[in-house]
Amino acid sequence: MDKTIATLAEAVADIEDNAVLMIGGFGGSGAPIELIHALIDRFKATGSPGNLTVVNNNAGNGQIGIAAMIDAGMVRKMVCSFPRSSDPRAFTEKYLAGEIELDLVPQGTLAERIRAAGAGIPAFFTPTSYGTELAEGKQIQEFDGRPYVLERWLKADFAIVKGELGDTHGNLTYRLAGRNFNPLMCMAAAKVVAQVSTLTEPGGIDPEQVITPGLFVDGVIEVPNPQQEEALIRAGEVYA
Amino acid sequence: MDKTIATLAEAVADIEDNAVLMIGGFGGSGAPIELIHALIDRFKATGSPGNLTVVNNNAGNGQIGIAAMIDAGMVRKMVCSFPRSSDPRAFTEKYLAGEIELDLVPQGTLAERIRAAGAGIPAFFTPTSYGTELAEGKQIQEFDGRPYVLERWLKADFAIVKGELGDTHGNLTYRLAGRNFNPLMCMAAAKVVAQVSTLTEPGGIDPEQVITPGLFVDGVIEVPNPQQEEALIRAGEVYA
Amino acid sequence: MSSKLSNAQIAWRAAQDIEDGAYVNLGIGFPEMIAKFQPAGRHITYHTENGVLGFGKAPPQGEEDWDLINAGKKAITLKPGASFFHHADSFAMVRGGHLDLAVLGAYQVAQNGDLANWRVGSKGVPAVGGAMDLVHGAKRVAVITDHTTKDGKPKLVERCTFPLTGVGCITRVYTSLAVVDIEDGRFVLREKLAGLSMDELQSLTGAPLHTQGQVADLIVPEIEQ
Amino acid sequence: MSSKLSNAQIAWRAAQDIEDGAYVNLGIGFPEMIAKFQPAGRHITYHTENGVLGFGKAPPQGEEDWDLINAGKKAITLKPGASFFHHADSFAMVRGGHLDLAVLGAYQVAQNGDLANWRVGSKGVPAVGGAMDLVHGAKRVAVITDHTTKDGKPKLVERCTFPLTGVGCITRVYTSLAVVDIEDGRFVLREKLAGLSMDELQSLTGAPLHTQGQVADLIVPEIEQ
Repeated sequence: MDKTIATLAEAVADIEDNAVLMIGGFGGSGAPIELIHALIDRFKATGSPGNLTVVNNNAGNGQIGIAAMIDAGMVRKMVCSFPRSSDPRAFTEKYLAGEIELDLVPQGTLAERIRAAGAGIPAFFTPTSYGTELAEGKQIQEFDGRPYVLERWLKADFAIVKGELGDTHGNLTYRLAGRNFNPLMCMAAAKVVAQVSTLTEPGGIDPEQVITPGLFVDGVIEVPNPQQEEALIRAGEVYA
Repeated sequence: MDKTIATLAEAVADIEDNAVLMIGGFGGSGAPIELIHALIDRFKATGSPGNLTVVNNNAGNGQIGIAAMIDAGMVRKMVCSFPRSSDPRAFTEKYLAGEIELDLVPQGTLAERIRAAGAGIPAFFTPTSYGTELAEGKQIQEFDGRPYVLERWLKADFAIVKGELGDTHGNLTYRLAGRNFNPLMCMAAAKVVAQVSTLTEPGGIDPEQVITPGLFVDGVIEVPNPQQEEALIRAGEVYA
Repeated sequence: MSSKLSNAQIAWRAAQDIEDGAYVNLGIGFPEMIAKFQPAGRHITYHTENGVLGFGKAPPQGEEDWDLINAGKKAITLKPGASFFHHADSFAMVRGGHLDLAVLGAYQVAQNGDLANWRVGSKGVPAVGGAMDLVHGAKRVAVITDHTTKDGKPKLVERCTFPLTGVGCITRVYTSLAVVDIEDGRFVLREKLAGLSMDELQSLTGAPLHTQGQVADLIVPEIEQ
Repeated sequence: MSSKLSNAQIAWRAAQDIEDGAYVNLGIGFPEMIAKFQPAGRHITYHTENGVLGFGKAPPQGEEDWDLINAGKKAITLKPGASFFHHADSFAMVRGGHLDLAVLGAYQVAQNGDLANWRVGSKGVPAVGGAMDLVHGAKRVAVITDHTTKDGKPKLVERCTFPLTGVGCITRVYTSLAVVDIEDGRFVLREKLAGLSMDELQSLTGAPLHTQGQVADLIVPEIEQ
């Protein structure tokens, strides 16, 4: 029952070619930068995993993290709400060259689709995007006289997330606004690996303060003093 | 912005005849017994609010709480998953006499319908109850070759809930398994009043440990050392 | 029928199949007994619908905290690594396929996997609780039950006649006489009591029992009640 | 046109309508400026899509914690009574009608309340963020915008020609020249700059401006940029 993973390389070893990969974080807040970079290392060493579909709110910034994955050529498609935050050069270049696909999803719909996948809800109705081009081709139904759009769950093969405190059973807390998509992605992926700043024994987290219960998490690796993606970008770091 | 309510009588003063009233708790765990009894006091003194539709997992036990509401004749209909826990005499008598209605909802569907109401999701598909009499007349749709039942959100006019720690902005935590339906009902009701064991100033709860953010809560009243419903029932208490 | 397993022995047998590391929901009543027989050396995490993961035994009498209960409203204790969550998250775990196993009781189980366990007729007060949710989502959904009703009628049947809890949801049944899998719309006998002939067992079963290879003896220890 | 309000003045005007105790989401960019002009004595709680309620000003430069940001990825601080939650809960607040007000920018607003604010054509990389969610659910959804585009074309129009963000969702527009409500598929003028005639304003507006009773002067203070 000990879910501890010893090395970053092991933590990302099971992500396969063509996988749908959820990556937690919103911009640089709560982004599992060490896990992402370990995955890039693996790709550079072995050519795998390639052809990934990556789910994240954004599409990478600067020259680290998801942007570095895109630059490395690992990503076939991004599923996101906002691929245009500060310095999205990596995605923009490939997108305009037709070398990467984009599945653009409104942010609240993205969150709810991920939660639905985790909650066994195959589809739900939302007012969001009704009457817009993002609802084209989707089933519309009225409730109480108002039209809604049917949206499907969004599942992943694998998720990598960033927690703050974790225990060896996989229970997680998050730091400040670093929570964002992380708890949802833990629910929606077939396999979930979390990096945490501090790893404790079971009992080290107050049961009332657990945000992600361990049953959603398959592996946990301690990364003390993790790097903060936004801080790296502002420092002009390049991961290549 | 101070949501403090001074007296139990004030806390339940705005619940109207014919209202849909959500009452937090699962059995006696997390049940806002003082608010319920204040509501019974008001009904006995004024004849109002009557004809209530009460949403709770159960239908009252013993001779206190929701059971005492039913005995008092305030409840027209129960929406619940399990009206048959220990000593459900009050509900059973009126149900078999045709004096109270029952809307029986599977427990997970009940929870999800309440959350959906709070989340602006008018309807969702679930596998639960497919092929059973509880799905009769409901819309069925297949996703990925599997049939699902369409369920609607469940809203309320008012919710009364029990928290552990609260602040004057309405932020709440819960005690142990007393959490259950309480946070969901806070999301789904037009007006929400919470009783809490301890009321603090804003800042008295760590922002990472807030379970129900204050925007879901309209009023909060401190009830120090609250009674525990299950303990009262086991002691044979009667509220009449 | 010479003998049959006690409830405790059925629960013991079901407990042997729960793998180390599993997340399990045991239905209210008889299925709860399974936790008593958890094999040594296995770490199993129990989920209860009202929002607790990782609970342990009942506390000593007089030390109950009635805010710390399971779905059967019984007082529980916590194990290290436990967590609390609200009801929607709790049923997300159930419906979302995050439990390895759910075990329920049954009035009837049909050879197509249908389960009837929530009401036997239209009289009285109906109550469903979380049963209709639990039969969906868990990776394996099993039943433990006496092989027949008190008056000797089969509980394993061709088609359920009582109101259904779920359709095609059960994959294994542990009874007082046998262990039966449900595969491709058929009952497949895996184990039976050694002293019981195939004919005897079939006569107590409401639908054909198929076999695939060896039928093992259903062997359980004596358990004091 | 003799003069128009600066962005700060438009934001100031919008801020005056936010009632004490309100929960408000201010869109990324121009709408964020509204928080600067919150009238004294009112307690307003700001929500940001990435899971924070009750945030305050940006921290001093050099004291940023980049795990504590708003939806625009700007560093923020917390006020007493703040809370964190995940993205699904955050958009439950939005979609579920729990915000009193959402304010967004606009490329175009139509007289039927349609909003276009997320893309102007099919070129470049499209990005939508939370805008399509924010236009649904908040009790009031308002727009702040220059009255016309940089080249003088109306932004208040009969029908949006740019791709829609939402249908029939906007109820009030604060512009550099006027305050306009949207009621029953019509623009209803509430306030206009004192030096501006009805004819001038109408000529800068792409759909008929209706009046109901008095049109007040749009009066704002001088604000240093």
